[in-house]
Amino acid sequence: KEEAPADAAAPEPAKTEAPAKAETPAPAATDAAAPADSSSDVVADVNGDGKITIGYISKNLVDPFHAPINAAAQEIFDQMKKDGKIDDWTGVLDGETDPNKQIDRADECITKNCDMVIILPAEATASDPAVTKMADAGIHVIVVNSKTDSTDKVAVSYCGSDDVYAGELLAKWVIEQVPDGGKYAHCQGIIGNSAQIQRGEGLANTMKDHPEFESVGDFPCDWAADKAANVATDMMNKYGDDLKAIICDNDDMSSAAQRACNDAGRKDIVCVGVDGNQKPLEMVKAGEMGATVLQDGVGQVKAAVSVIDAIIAGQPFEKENIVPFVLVTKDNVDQYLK
Amino acid sequence: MEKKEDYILECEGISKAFGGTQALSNVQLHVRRGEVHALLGENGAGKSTLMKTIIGLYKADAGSITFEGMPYSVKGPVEAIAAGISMIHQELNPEPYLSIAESIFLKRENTFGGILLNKKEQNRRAAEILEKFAFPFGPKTLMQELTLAQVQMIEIIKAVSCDAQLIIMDEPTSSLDSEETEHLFRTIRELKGKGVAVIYISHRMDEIFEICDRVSVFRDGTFVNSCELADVTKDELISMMVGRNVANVFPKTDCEIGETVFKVENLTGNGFENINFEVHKGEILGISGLVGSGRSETMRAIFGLDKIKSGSMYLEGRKMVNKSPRAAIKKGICMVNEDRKEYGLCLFRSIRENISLPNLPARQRGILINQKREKKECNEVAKMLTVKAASIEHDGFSLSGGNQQKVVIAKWFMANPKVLILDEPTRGVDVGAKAEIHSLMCEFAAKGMAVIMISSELPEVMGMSDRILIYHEGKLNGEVLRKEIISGAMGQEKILAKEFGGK
Amino acid sequence: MAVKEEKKVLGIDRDKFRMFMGKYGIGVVLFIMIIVISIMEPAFRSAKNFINVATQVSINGMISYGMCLVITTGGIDLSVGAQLALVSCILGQFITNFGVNPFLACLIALLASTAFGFLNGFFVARFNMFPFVVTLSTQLIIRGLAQVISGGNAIPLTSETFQHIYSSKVGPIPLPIVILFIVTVVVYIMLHWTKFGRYIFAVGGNVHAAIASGVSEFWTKVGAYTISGLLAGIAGIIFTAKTSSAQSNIGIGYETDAVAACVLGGTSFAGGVATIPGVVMGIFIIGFIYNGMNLIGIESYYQSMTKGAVIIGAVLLDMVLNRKKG
Amino acid sequence: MAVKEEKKVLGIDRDKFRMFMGKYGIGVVLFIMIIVISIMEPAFRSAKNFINVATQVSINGMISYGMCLVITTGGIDLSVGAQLALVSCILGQFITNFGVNPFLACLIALLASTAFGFLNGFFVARFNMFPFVVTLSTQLIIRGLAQVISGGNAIPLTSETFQHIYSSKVGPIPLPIVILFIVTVVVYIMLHWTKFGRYIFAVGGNVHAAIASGVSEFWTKVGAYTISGLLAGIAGIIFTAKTSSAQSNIGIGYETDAVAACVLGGTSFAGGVATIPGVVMGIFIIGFIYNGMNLIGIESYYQSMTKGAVIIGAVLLDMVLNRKKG
Ligand SMILES: Nc1ncnc2c1ncn2[C@@H]1O[C@H](COP(=O)(O)OP(=O)(O)OP(=O)(O)O)[C@@H](O)[C@H]1O
Ligand SMILES: Nc1ncnc2c1ncn2[C@@H]1O[C@H](COP(=O)(O)OP(=O)(O)OP(=O)(O)O)[C@@H](O)[C@H]1O
Ligand SMILES: [Mg+2]
Ligand SMILES: [Mg+2]
Repeated sequence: KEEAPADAAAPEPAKTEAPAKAETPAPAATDAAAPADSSSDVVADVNGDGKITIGYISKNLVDPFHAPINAAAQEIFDQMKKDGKIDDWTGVLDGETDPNKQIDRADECITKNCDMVIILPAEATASDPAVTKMADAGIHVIVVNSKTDSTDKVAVSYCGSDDVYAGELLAKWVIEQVPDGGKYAHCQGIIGNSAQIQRGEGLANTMKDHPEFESVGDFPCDWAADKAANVATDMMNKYGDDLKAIICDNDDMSSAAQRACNDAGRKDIVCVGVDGNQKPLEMVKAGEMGATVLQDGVGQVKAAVSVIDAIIAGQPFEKENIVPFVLVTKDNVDQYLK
Repeated sequence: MEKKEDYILECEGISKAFGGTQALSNVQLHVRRGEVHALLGENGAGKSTLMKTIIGLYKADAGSITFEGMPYSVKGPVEAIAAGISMIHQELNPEPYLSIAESIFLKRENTFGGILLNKKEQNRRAAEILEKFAFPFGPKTLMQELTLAQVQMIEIIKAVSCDAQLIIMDEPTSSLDSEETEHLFRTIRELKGKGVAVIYISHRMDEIFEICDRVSVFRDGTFVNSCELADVTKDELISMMVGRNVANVFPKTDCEIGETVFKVENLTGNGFENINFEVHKGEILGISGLVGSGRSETMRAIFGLDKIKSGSMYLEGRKMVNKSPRAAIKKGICMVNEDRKEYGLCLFRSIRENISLPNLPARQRGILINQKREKKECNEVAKMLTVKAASIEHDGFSLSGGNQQKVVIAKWFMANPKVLILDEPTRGVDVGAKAEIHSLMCEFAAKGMAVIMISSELPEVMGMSDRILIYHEGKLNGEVLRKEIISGAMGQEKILAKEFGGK
Repeated sequence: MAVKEEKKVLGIDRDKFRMFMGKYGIGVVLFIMIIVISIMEPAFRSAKNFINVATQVSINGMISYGMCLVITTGGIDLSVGAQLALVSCILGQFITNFGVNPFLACLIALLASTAFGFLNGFFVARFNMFPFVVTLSTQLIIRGLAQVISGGNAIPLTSETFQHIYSSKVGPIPLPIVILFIVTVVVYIMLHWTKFGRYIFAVGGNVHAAIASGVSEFWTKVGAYTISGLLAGIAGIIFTAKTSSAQSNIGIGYETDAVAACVLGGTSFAGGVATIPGVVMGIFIIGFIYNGMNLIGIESYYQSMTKGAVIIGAVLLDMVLNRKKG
Repeated sequence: MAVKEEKKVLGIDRDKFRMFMGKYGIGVVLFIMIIVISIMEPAFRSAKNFINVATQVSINGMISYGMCLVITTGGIDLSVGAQLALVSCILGQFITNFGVNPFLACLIALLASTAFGFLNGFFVARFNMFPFVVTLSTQLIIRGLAQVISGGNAIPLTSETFQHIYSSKVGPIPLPIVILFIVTVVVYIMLHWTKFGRYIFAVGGNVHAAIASGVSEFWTKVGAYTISGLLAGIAGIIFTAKTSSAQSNIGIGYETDAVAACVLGGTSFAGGVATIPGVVMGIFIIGFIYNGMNLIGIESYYQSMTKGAVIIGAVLLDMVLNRKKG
């Protein structure tokens, strides 16, 4: 547990130059395929049935953050199948944000004789059996987006980012925007979810060194935008001008909260969240919101695909591809807006 | 007074209130061993309430009960049955998805070692009992397949098979025909021979005099009197019950019979075949027959509740089809269903809403209901039919059975139809109310309505009808005119014979 | 007959009392709640906060009225949450991607949600299927459709006109409150002052008796579900205007808050019993639970428990106050 | 009487036919499903995949049996999903943080879930409250408790012994299947061959008749809800062993799959009608829906729609096959 923030600190310097690099995240990942830490003895056709089958276990199909990732995977693998690079793939399997269902989907990947499987875990611990199960069956598991507990041990590669670090970014943005400090509220995702826990952890870790900031409470909003908007109006009522910021576990919530603040004539309240969905990006562009923390999901899955490419080609690849979070402000928003 | 030991059951000073309704106040009931004790009273007099108190479904507010000379208090029916009291309930309560055997032995299952059910043995036992009662279905038949009368028979069989010392029968014959009633009476006499006491509740005076030894009378939740039946006349009993004299239970008035209002030709459907009849303005057409002879089915089909296979109907000379009750009501055909609970009332809505339900379209102002007018008219109708309730804003649930029936009739009274079909209109209704309902029927007829009345009570059909149609196994088996009855040419026996298929 | 007269007087008194409690028993709960939260948190008392809560509850309010009609017919509508998502995605697709006029888009969205409401009613009434099963299935189908329409993406709604549906004001009153008020009045009149309302009560109270009284079970049920669909559609529009983002994962579990509001408001699951004033109070109780918890600052891990306890406690209290099945 | 005798013969025949269809009508649906998926996807046919599906459905299976008992009494248990979370968090706390023996911890967890099941039954039966409302509230309370116990964190369960509950095998058969099988047999006997089962049918079929016959409504309902709690607890243990992690956000919405399995299996929402063999088929239909859709690779956005359509379609087909209310 204690290493988490330390780990998170590592990519941080890399992150500062991220805005520049991030325009072409996928090539960046392939670039990284050359160096030291690679293992070229990995065989692509694990089960020796003469076919290469790829599995893809999504986190879910409904979250706007995951939709583009799934869409990208769909496109890439359909293309690879057409090109004959792979023989088959499972299609996007629905993990329903449920570790139990993800383990079931892992079973099915094994049933379908998959050689390599990309998985976007719903939970750090609870989804771990899905990863270990497939690894035990000899499948090359590539974990994307967030790590499970034994990812480092059994997965062939990890392509993703660190949610604790995202939480820190949120805090830092607020600290930067409100130098005098003040009161802030925290809108949580569904309680118990890894992303919720880790982002909250990063936020708390950073804020604890800033006594000028006072938390008025953590509010369970279940990732739902309108609940965050309600919290925003409630808190403006209670604290008035003392309320300086609303920090949200995702930016569906932060954009709705910011809207509520703006509508109430409180543009000064800093609302910020994680993901980089289209709505918040547009708000940043329009100057209605200061920033959002973008997680480059598509970049992550593209990095995973390049790992698969490398395995098929028998080339070495990177065991860990950290695709950093990017703080998107008015300055760099154009790169990410569709 | 008799010695205490004579009594198997003694209830003293029982009081019971529901919310603000005092259902029973300081009543008493003494039943001797081996006697059939009639309990009489108007609708809502508190008969069922006292019985439910005895078997532990209700808890009395005051009073004491002694059973077999011992103070008696039970928490519920199980303990009552264990103590030796079983009951046939007034409101028929089938367990739709249990088989007959399961239903009879509910809570008294045959088991292996007290845990696993012994279905075979239970079915065997049930078959035995059913055979004894000449019941036409096997033990595995589901209760929902049975007709109302058959369900009632099962209830009787169930209560009798408990080996109880006291059996309470709350209107057991309300849906039985004469044959089945006779069967029940044979059973009661058998039980009596074994020293079993029976409390017998019924609104049918003739039955009371036929089967009972003694009678207790309740009025408005109070005890009126208790005496040997041999010592009283029917009229005395009625005046005890009602607190006044009911001059005539069948106040049939003759009114002018006009042109044909409604006619059916070769009507065939589920349960009836080739039915032909017509009914005229101002006429009361009685329909008689055994239970299950297809009378209700015919009327349900005419009213649009069931499907018609073939045949045609004419209203005022014009051919018509009723796909639903809605269509029938629009054209002026209304029906009071025999199953009051199921087809009569919305129990949790007010009396006012129940009465006005089919009559709303005519009581609107624009798209809104004219509530003032609705209230006024419903109040008038309710008063006219002497519905016994504190106010028409009360739920139907809080009414006694007879009063519920009046509410159902009230809604059709308000609708003022051309043809009014009444299926067992006085089932479970006390004498006073019965007389009132009967005079209402005459009023309807006098207003020019054509009234069709189904009844399983022969005296009622004979006393009220201008003409009687007799059903036998789904077909018409004869027609009797009022003048034949009055002249004595057609007696009860002859009609009965026709019901059984004779000529 | 003297006894009867006496009872009548007494009866009417009791009647009035029972009607008062039946309608306003939950009002006592609401009142206690307001007092308690006011004492614990002064910010709660401001007019601004009440307007705030009224705005917040407008979404759940719409859904609850529809739910109330449906429950009163003896059913339930579990598809309302998914309807929000469908409406949202239709709006996003038409306004942002096709550039359709917002009002036209709203009309199209309402048409869709109403159509699905109709479908619910049709299955329930025509095939006599259990409402729980039908609306559970249509919930999945409707949400699936929303996903297909949006491709799972969030579509930003930048149209100012459209956003104004949530943020503009009539005098000092935000538009959602005005809409909620109008809908409340309309639904009140519909349920308590029209034929259709009576038929809903009758069908819910005893469907056979209703049929035998000439009420069309089919049209009454279809009507209730269709209205529920329409109101869910309106709620979806307000929701989308509020978050100004169209996505398919919104509204999950919203049916439960609506059910809770109905039940708190004295709507009987057995069907046939409901009052709109009761539901209004239920809606506000739910609103105050959230608002109060946020303002008082109840620790997030305890919020779920608090909500559950308040609901069951309020229903129990209401039952004790007027001794009915809750 | 001649007519009646005839009917008797006919009646029994019709009876047998109806019982056959009632029990196996859904079997036809299941059969068609297996055939269709087999044709579309060869991998589906393997014994391994069937064992796989049976293991997968063990969790929903447990919950469904409890749900079936509760629905048969005329109720519903919406708290089962939250029970999973509670059990999981208790296990995590006791095994990982307090180092308690896994078996003891399981016992404690089962006790807790059973106690909450009892509580549900108590509120429903004692206060005559609507099951939907009671279990909706306890759902919130139970999940809240899970959040408090876990502090909102995920607790890893590293105990090998404990993990074996899911992963160990009896011969070639995974333990969850064995547990599912045992529970199926026990529940089957309980519902169809014991007095208690009979009382469940009686109370669900017509509670007044049951009471008049001396059946205790209270203990029958309390019994059903308590068993539902216990079975949800077992499901929670399997779930936790499967994911080897304890957290409070699991099991959300699991009640719907259980309800779907029950309904597909011919359990009537009106109460009083259910068969365990039917529910077994319902459980497998739900399992095959997930397994089949993923094996066939139905386009992701159409999965939700497919699931909804299959449920409503299967219920309709079953109704047509044996003409009953679905
Ligand atoms: N559960 C109840 N709740 C409220 N009031 C009730 C209840 N049961 C009975 N009553 C009232 O108690 C009174 C007595 O009713 P009861 O059913 O005992 O009458 P009864 O003599 O059996 O009449 P009937 O001949 O119509 O069956 C009636 O006024 C009735 O409205
Ligand atoms: N639901 C049913 N299922 C099967 N048979 C039925 C059903 N209902 C009635 N029947 C049969 O239809 C025939 C006609 O019954 P119906 O109820 O019309 O008789 P009835 O003359 O009106 O007697 P009652 O005095 O009971 O009203 C009977 O043989 C009966 O067994
Ligand atoms: Mg009675
Ligand atoms: Mg009849």
